[in-house]
Amino acid sequence: MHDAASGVVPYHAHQFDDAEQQYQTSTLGMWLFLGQEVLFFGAVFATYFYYFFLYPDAFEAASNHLSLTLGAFNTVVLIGSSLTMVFAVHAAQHGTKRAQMAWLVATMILGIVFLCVKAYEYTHKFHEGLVPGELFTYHGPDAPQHQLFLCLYFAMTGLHALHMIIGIGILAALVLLANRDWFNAGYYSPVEMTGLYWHFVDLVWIFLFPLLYLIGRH
Amino acid sequence: MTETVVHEAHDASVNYLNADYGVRSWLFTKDHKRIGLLYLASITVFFALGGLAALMIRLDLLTPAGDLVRDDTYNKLFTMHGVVMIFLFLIPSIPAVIGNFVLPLMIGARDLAFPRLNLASWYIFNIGALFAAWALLAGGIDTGWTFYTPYSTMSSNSNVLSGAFGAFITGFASILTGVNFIATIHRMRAPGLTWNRLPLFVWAMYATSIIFILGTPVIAITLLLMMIERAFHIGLFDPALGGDPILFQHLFWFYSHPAVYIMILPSMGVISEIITCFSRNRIFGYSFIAASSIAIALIGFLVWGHHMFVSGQSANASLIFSLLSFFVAIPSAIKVFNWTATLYRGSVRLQAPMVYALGFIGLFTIGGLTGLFLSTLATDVHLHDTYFVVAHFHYIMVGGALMGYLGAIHFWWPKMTGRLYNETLAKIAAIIVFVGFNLTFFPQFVLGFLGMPRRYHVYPDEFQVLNVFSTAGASILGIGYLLPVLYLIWSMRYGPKAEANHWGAVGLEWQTSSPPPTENFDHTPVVTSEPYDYREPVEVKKVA
Amino acid sequence: MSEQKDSTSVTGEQHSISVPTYLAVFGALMVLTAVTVVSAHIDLGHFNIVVALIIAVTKATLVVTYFMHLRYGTNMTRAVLISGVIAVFLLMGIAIDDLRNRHTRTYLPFIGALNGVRPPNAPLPPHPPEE
Amino acid sequence: MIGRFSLLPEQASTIAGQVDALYFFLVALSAFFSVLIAVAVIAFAIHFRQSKDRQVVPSGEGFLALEITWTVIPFILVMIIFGWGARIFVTMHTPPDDAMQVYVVGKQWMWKLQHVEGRREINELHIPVGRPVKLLMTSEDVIHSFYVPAFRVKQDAVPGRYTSMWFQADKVGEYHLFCAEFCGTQHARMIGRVVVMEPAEFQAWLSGTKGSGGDMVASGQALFEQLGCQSCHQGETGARGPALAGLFNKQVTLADGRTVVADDTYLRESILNPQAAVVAGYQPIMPTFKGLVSEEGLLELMTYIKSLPAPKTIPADATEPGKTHAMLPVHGGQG
Repeated sequence: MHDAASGVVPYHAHQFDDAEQQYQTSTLGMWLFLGQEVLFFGAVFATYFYYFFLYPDAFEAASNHLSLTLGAFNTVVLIGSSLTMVFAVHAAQHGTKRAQMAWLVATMILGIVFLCVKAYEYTHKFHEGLVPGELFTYHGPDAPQHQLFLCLYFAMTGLHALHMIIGIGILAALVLLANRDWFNAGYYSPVEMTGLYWHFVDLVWIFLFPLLYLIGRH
Repeated sequence: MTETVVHEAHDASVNYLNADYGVRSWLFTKDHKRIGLLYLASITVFFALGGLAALMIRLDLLTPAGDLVRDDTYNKLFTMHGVVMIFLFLIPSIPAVIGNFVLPLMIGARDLAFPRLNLASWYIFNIGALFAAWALLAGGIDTGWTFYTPYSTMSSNSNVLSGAFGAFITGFASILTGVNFIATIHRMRAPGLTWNRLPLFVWAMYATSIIFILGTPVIAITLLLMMIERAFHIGLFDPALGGDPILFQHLFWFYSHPAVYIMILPSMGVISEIITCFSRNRIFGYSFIAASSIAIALIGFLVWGHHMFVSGQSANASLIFSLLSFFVAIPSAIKVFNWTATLYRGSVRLQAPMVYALGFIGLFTIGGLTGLFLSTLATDVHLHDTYFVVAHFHYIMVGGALMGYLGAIHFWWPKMTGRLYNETLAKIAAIIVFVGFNLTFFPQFVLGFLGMPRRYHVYPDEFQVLNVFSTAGASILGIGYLLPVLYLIWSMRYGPKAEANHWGAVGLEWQTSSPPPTENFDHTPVVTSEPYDYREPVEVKKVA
Repeated sequence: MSEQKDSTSVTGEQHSISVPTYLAVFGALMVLTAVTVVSAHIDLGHFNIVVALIIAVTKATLVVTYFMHLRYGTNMTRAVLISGVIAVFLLMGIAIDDLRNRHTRTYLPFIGALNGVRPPNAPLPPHPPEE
Repeated sequence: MIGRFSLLPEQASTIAGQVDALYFFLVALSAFFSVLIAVAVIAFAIHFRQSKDRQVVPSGEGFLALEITWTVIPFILVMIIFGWGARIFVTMHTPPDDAMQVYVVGKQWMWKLQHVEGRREINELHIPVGRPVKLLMTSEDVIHSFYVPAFRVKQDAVPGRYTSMWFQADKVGEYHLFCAEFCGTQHARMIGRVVVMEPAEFQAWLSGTKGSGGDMVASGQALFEQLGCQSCHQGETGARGPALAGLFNKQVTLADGRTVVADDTYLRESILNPQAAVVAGYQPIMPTFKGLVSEEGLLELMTYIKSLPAPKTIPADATEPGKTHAMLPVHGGQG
């Protein structure tokens, strides 16, 4: 086994024959879960495209309710957090405990910054009376379609934010485990799996940003 | 034949049942066999709840005026029957009970890939099921299991939110089971067990898990959007605010049609196992049956529109969906022909599992062929939303999936509990179920062609005669389902002990003791021959 | 299908991606974000969303191949992702095609011809002579 | 007939015979294959039952030729069935041009029907035998489904848009009308009768006691004036709104360059959501009438608009903006 040289005996559960099989199986299991998440967000994107096809102009007009700068800033923050996550996984394999914890905490901080910006946008919508439902006070042209767009906006970014919160929770757990020297070259799959999940959440935002923020700018 | 001879287990008396005692050992078990039994207990409770609702409906339909219950109570009854039977019984039945128990044994693994995830799936299932059951019992839901908008979001004042939330949660239990099965089948097969030596039940579980992974999230989102629409009146599906109720139907049926394949594919896998064992014959057309399982799972995602031919969907889409629906009928036909051909020049023993299997073939054939009526455009316009549709999907789900499930329970019972049930009583129960089923649902085909719409609490007088036949059949069917519960529970305590390979079957799961040790095998078996190789009769090795 | 139990294939470490590659990918993602924001301000009519989606797909493939190590993953993991994406396209494609044809009663040509029916979205006959 | 037990439903429309022919072909096919499989299973089970002395030699893996035959034969059969079913479906979806128009509005737990000549009915539809009838349907609340088993026709009435269906009764009598899509507590009580009468008898019934209002065109014109539509749509040059005479089923070019056919849905959308499709050459100033006009009022307005005869001197494309054409506000003639 490759890690015999580094003197680290890889841990593997009783149902696996060796750590190699455990790593392969957990990677496949994570990708299956992400395949299901593709459909989970895919169904909401399908609803979005269905109504975008039905009301293209109304949706483009409604997209101007959202602030482009905050959206762009959030995109940069999230791609940054993907980078720090990649370094965290790298550190889990090769790096020291301190490096692992540093990169994990950096990822969490960027994630929290993203959520704060999101929270600010949501409260801004409340004040402007743009929250779909009874509080919707926008009475311009195509008001129902604007409400539909904003409902889809809240549904999609809400689901995405929920996934972010779960991700940050898992990262916090990893920081504690890293503190107890769990991860080394022989056993780092929890960090790698969380990395896959985090990159997927970033992937969803990469599609959300143009569809929600950029369609009305021309 | 497997090379390794099953020799003296280190201590034959210790198996997964008596390895550990106490409630904690069951509620926090990570053993796939125990989780299978936990699922068996949960879904049997819900089967009873759904069955009770069915009997109430049939009793109420005895008279054209529907004197047993009021209108809205009847609507709540058929919704309870639908939601409980589909989400809480049929979808988890074979994958979660038989699949959890038998799949690792069949591929020579010590457990599923992610045991903790498997236990989490049981807990998530129970939380969601309790939510749904509470919603159904405390006031009920009156939208039907399809939750069509705008009725479910605008004008129904029943517990739609909590019921839909319950169904939403149980969806994640299916997803976790799907992830577990695919990862296990891909990565944890015994040495020598290549893809074309996999038992056909494992192929069926693989196909079902594909649908679990790709289909279930879409129903989760559909129910979520419906709940948001109902809570905030935002106009997602509300036509007055620019929404489109037909989009809800698209999203709903994108999952719900593959879901009917989730219910029938596992039974097909079970039937392949039972037919080969009880006719002591190699399966006829192994690769065709395996390939048609995967084909059904994949083509199943293309055909959802045949539920919407008269819903205002464009005629062009209806034509496309009708054409594709015929493609999905072909693999099912191939399977039925291959099963029948497996009996040829075999040595057929008509024991209880085989009675269920032959009953399955008969009823599933009728169910499949009546499906052609509903994918043909012209006849579906007349037959849609009538009792013809009710009879069709009961022939598939009760005649097919449930017969397959009962056959599987009887076939693997000696392996699960190490006990034997009373053979003659089991055969009598199987025949009662077969007769009761036909008397219940065949008259409904005629009712459907006559034009009696489904979900009707009161109906014109000329339909009464056939409804009385149907109710009579339902009571026989009810008795038929009670019998197995009785004699199987009886056999747990008093049944004679079963040997390791009671039926003389060839699968890997029969190479270990009954009930198997917690680690399943003393050491991982090596597979050398192709599946269902019944060349020389397997002399049953005595274990301890 | 992937081989039975590929004890031969190495885990991800042997192919662990070097830090400079990660930084390069990060840089590319930043550039593409800027490009998509700029291109959104150019009025291309209905092509704006197409361009935005193309850029988003390229960013997504970058993240998936490098950050998520799919480049060195097994075929099965790629198959899972691709089948998920295909299923989403299936749902969107047929639902929107249904929406597009809802008011125009177009028929598959060979069916319409069988029946001598004029496909209604064919051009209307010239103005009928006054009765 | 209603109330008499029989195992076969009435055939009372031109399409019923064709649908039943296909239905019985499918019944025969299913019976054949079911019996074939059942007999094969029982015969094999008995003939090859387990007997102590016989040494079991399992059969081969499976014969490719046999597998191909029982794949190709079902495939050909189902393709035949598909073509046959699709052909009838297409005829079901193509109403003849001379069909008699009836408007149907589904409302929670009753059917409101209205003939163009003005007679209104609840849960009852009187139609002449031998004449095609075209229904234009919508719903005021949830999805309902207009289902007449004897005519073998069914179509959902979806709120927020129009769906249509047609049939031609060819047997006098009374037939069941059901609601087939679950719509709430009294879904089972939302039923009624379709009464097919001789043409003469039908005319007598139609012109008998006048329904609640005059004929639809007259009440449509009254609503047209009451809502002040003619202030913009009086058809003169320089009018603020496009001319409506002879507009129905004509190509209309919109402000954003798209051309659409001015069918029922276009008229309804233009009244309820005018900003969605503004005609080229006009300003989007038309207010929405959503909430001001009931479903029946909408149908009356549309009947009135459809009844405005196209003026004589119209060149090929009447809606070319800026085209001047003389148009006398003709009093609503027979639609």
